[in-house]
Amino acid sequence: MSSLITRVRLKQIANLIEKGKRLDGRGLGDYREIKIQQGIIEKAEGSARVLLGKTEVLVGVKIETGEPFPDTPNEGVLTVNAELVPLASPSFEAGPPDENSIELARVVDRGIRESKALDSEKLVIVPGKRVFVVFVDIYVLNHDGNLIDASALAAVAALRNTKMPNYEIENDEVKIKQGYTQLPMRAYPITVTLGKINGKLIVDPWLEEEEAIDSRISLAINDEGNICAIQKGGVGYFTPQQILEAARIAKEKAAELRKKVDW
Amino acid sequence: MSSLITRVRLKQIANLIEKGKRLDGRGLGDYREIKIQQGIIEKAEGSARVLLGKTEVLVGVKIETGEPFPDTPNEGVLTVNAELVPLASPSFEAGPPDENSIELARVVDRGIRESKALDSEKLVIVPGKRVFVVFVDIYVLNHDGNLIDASALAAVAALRNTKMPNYEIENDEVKIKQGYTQLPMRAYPITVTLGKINGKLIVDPWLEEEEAIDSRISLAINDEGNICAIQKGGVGYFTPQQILEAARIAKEKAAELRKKVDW
Amino acid sequence: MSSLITRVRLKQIANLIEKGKRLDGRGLGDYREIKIQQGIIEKAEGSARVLLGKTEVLVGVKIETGEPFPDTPNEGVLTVNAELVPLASPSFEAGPPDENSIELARVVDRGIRESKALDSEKLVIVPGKRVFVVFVDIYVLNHDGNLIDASALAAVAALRNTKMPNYEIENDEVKIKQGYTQLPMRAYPITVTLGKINGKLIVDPWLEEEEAIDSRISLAINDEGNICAIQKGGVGYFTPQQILEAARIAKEKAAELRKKVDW
Amino acid sequence: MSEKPEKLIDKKGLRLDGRRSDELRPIKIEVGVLSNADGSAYIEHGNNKILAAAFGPREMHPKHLTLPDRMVLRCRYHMAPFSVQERKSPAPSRREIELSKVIREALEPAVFVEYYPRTGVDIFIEVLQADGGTRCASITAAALALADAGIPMRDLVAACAAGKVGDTVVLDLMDIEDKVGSADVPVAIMPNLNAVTLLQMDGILTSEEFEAAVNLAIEGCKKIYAMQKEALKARYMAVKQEEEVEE
Amino acid sequence: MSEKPEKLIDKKGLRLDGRRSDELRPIKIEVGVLSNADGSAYIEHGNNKILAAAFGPREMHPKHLTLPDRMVLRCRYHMAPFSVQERKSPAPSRREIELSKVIREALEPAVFVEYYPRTGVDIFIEVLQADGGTRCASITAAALALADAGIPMRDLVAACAAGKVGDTVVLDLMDIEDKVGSADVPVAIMPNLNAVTLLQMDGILTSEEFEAAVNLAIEGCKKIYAMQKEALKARYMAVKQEEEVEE
Amino acid sequence: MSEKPEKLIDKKGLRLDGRRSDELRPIKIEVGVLSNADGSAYIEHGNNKILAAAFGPREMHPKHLTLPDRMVLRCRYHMAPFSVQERKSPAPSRREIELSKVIREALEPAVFVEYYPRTGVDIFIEVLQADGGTRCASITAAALALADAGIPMRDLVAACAAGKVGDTVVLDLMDIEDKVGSADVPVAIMPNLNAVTLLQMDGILTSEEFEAAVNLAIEGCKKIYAMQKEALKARYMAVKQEEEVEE
Repeated sequence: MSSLITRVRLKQIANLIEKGKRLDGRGLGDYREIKIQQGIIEKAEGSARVLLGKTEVLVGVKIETGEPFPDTPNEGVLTVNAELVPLASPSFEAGPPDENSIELARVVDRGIRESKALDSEKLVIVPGKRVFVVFVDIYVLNHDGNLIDASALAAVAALRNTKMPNYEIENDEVKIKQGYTQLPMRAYPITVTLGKINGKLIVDPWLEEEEAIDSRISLAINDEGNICAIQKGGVGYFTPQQILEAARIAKEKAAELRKKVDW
Repeated sequence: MSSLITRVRLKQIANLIEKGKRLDGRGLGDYREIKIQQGIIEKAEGSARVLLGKTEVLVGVKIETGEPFPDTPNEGVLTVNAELVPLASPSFEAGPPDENSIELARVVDRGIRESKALDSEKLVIVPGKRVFVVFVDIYVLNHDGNLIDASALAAVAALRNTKMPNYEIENDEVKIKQGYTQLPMRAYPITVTLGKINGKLIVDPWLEEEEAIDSRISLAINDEGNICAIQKGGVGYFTPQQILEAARIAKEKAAELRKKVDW
Repeated sequence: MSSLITRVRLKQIANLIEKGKRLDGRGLGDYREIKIQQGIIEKAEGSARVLLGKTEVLVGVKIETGEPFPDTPNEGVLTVNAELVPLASPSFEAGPPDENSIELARVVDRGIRESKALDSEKLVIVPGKRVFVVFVDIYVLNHDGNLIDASALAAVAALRNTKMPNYEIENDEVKIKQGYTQLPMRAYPITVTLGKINGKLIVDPWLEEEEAIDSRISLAINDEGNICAIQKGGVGYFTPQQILEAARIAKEKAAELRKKVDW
Repeated sequence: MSEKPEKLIDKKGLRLDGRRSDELRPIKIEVGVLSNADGSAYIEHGNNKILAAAFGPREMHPKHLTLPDRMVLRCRYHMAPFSVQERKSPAPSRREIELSKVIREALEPAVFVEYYPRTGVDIFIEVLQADGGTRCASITAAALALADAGIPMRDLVAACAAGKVGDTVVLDLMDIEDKVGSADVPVAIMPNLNAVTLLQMDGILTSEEFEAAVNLAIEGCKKIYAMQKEALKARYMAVKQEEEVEE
Repeated sequence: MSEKPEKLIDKKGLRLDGRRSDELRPIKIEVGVLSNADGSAYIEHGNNKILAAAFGPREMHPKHLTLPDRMVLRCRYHMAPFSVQERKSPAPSRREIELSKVIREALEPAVFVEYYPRTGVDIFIEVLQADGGTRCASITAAALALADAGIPMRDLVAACAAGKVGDTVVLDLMDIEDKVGSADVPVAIMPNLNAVTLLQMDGILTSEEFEAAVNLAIEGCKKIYAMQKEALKARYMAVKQEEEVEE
Repeated sequence: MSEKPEKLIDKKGLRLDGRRSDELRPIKIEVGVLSNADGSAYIEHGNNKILAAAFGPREMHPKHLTLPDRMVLRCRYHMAPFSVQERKSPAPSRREIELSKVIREALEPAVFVEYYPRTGVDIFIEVLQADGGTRCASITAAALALADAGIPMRDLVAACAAGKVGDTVVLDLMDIEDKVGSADVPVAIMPNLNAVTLLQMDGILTSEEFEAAVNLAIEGCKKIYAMQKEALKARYMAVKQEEEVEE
């Protein structure tokens, strides 16, 4: 994969970072510019498009009714799926989800689920029989690095934007009525990903940096600044000190983003 | 794919057609010999075998009961599937349906569906709950060109030959009774395919001609001579004039075939 | 596959067998050492591990409730599946079941089914509606030859070890109660596999012998010494005399094993 | 869930969204919207929202599909799960597989495939929101993605449907007209070559109605063609400006 | 849906279709029925209707399956969706995968695989209508398809089942006898070599019954073998005639 | 089916199985248990029963995945259908695919991948019985399988989770604690290198709790590391003995 030219480039990226600098002028702890647009897919119950630098993710939320899981009869169902659509990168291939898209979906899912973002008991129509099923579909449209943070942000923004159909129960059957109510939410987790290069931690690695880092760590932070999900990735390692440092930075950055994003 | 020898052959085919002739002696507007046998698969509710020259297609119809689609609670279900079974041609491979077999099935399906050939309201057992499901399975046994026309003909012939089981409803359950009634049909569309070589239109291209043509157009014509489905195929184009000409020929040929076939 | 060195080895195996000897010192009619352990997977309703020489097979039985097949409304359901897990042999690949694992599962299934080992009418909860489904999962952990006999033995040993949950029916719903009863069994078939090399029959071929034999025959023998299932395999043949001889040996060996195994 | 309206065309001859019978829906096209693709375009055609991208000419995988005398064109038409009323499974449906084929066959006549033998070009189309006529809008966008990628072409391909609603032949059916109407005729053309590269039909039409529909669709395609050229020009100007800034 | 009959064998020892216990169903065989296959055969065995075709020896795909010292034989046994009472999904079932394997292993002993190293032969079997005993009829037809393709063979392979119905060992079980009967023993042989290449069994048989069934099945195979040779001869004559006409 | 217990930790600070908060479950490890694998290990960690095997370094299939400058590590984490309460389909679930990835990424930092370019090593993990913490026990076993296969390694990898049950940070959650507890933090380390190679977290923890959990998990890993070395030694002694007997 990594050709000779790329190796030179990777070296350059690493050298700069050792000096506390980055190729695109950012400081080690800086995010790229973030833009969020909500409600752009009118046919979906909720949607949001996030631009994180050139990384572009569209999330659509569809709501259907279905059966609850047998072990949680009094909760609605949340399903998160991610598609690395091939127009987003020459490295993405059409076909069933691979380990990267599955990991992406599951990491975003955990951030939402573990922070108890959805008030899933309010999604029950008939306990044990009929509940709302919330499909969160992550659609990566342009891959320029740090898909996890962009997708997590777009997913929460889309959920905030989601409307549930009104309904009434008539003769044991669910009838959809006119009008909508807001999807009941209790938390808005923000996920912060850090990469490690030569022992240095950088926030929000972009595509070329992702090839240079030996490992990454993603932390979902809830509204109170607590950690609600972590995923280490990549074929390198962190020292315990680096992990605690990453947790500290993530908490700080999440608070910062929380103020900045207007959703 | 196309070897040197084949190129000479393709050239020969094209040259002949420019002179209004074809390699097998047919005129540009002539079909190959057509034979139809009905009812040859006794275990199926309906069946027909069509020989179009050496092209051989067997269609079997099975009838089961099932649920209607939610958006058409008062209609039976029609399902058309095509298998390009590997014994029919060295170019067919075992495995799940590819784009060619899916296109074939969908073009035949559209001819039947859009002409409203099946009186699908008569296939309802309990409105919204239980209907007859009509499976039309196209089985290509020998591929010598123009699979669309042969398959469409075999499908309609098989449906004409199809018997529905009698039933009665007892305690909300469907009970199959002795005896059969004819599948209710209202129309008998006939599909005519034309190929284009060097600007000339030919009817019913056979295998070698199919390699020589740059595009084809298939038109399903109903009993009144109206068009009820069209599919252009191939990597070439038609002028608007050629399309109207093709429509004119298809109408004429469909009427001719309609008289000829004895189903 | 078969390298030059292997050919020498195969020759050696064949030569020895012609003299009535085997590479590992066994006589032509001898089984390798057999060890059976039952109940080692506590979470499964039944389980057994069989060591046949170095061949190791683990069978787990899970019991769930489900619908009966429409044509046997008064019988429980038996499902046998085999996984040739890739850690058992470099020749096994991860992925969906191939023809070898499907054949293995179906041969074991037939031995159980045709001997009527399960009293499947006692697995009915509500006739036509709800029955116990018995999943027998064969897990090959180390492949040193004769997977059929080891798997068949492990499957029957696991079924003998299986406990069904108690239940009661309350308002038309099945409620699982405290406690268990033994899975109802009526027969304990034993399968004996023979290989043929240069016209000689050998019992329980191990891995290297399996490469040397040109065909194998597996016979399931019930408690009365009758044959209840047969499968010939491999790209060679048997004379009718060899088949009857194999049947005679299988009957004898099954009786011998039946005394030896302590299940 | 959407209810069947009583009348698709009112007394004044206007349609549900106020269009005349020969009027296109509003169309917005942007070229060069994706940074990783060799070429790309985004189209809003009515409420359809569609992205198209082209990659290539490039080495093909798997290699045995390569052709010695020409480029191989591949195409995937795909709908986002949230693009339609009921969530669509992301696995390709039979409809998507058929449309991928006819769209490829609508574009290929425009491409000089013999210029780059032993290479492949992949066209990826993602329908983000669907509202009737997605195959036509996809072709319109994909042709621009190919041009944006610098693939040598005979002409652009512009696509638009005509159809029959009630007794009237109308241009550019939206979803509800497509579902309730009595015929739909999607058409793609290379305007400069007078060449129809896509033609399908559903429904029942007399020969006369069919002729009228084809002619109306072709007129629509020509209007879209003008917009395609505008969009390409805008892209060209933007790239030029960028380059001048960089210099 | 088919109801269980009271008795499969009447007082006179005749079966539901009037056959004696050692009688075959009517069999019709035709060789060389498909123009695109290298060899082909069609069999009607009772109500079974089966097509078999052979392609090869030819280059194999994927290439890494090629063997340096022999031909690779592949076999696909497949049932048409409409061949059985309940429509069968066209995706291969576990039963079809197992039968493809045992049929291949029944045919391979007859083929001189060492004559054409690095090549492959594909056998495709399509069951158009099934009525009990499809694996045997498939082998009978596939052996002829191989011969028709000119694949060098030690002998033909003929196949037929015997079984037990009530207390009687009978030849060539039809569907209802297979389902209600107490044992089924499908057998394939190369008659000239006294070689059994397929043997399976379902049901319960004593050693004596098993021996009787095997012997009865072998007798049946031999009768079918004679029909195979007739069919090959008819094909040979037809080809010869055709050639003479062409000259 | 398992009911939610009232209290996971009693007044004395003991857990349902009598463990203290910083106590591991009983662990049994055996190395070299499979004759066909290049390396293998079996672990019982509480009621988890897991087999791991390593094959390689060996030629890779398919070949195009080979890398010119390093070995490729592949890993499959798989659960037996009977390993959990409800029978699990043998097809890999999304959870199994994710775990295969994180386990591979937990092991790879320990392997000198540059020693054997153009080769592959496959790690196969089979969970025979699951009781919470299977990913950690899998890593512990798989690291030993790699070592047993003679793959050159920087260090072993030992893995263990900590978490929060009620208000207490505890070591090595079993199934019921994992399900009812409020957080789970699986960790893998290379003890000699002070390197964390796996870190995940579910649930909610303050920064302080997180730090405590990470530290506790690392202590657990170190204890497991000692057991790994014992097991390797036992294996080494057994092999040596075997060789002496053979001589």
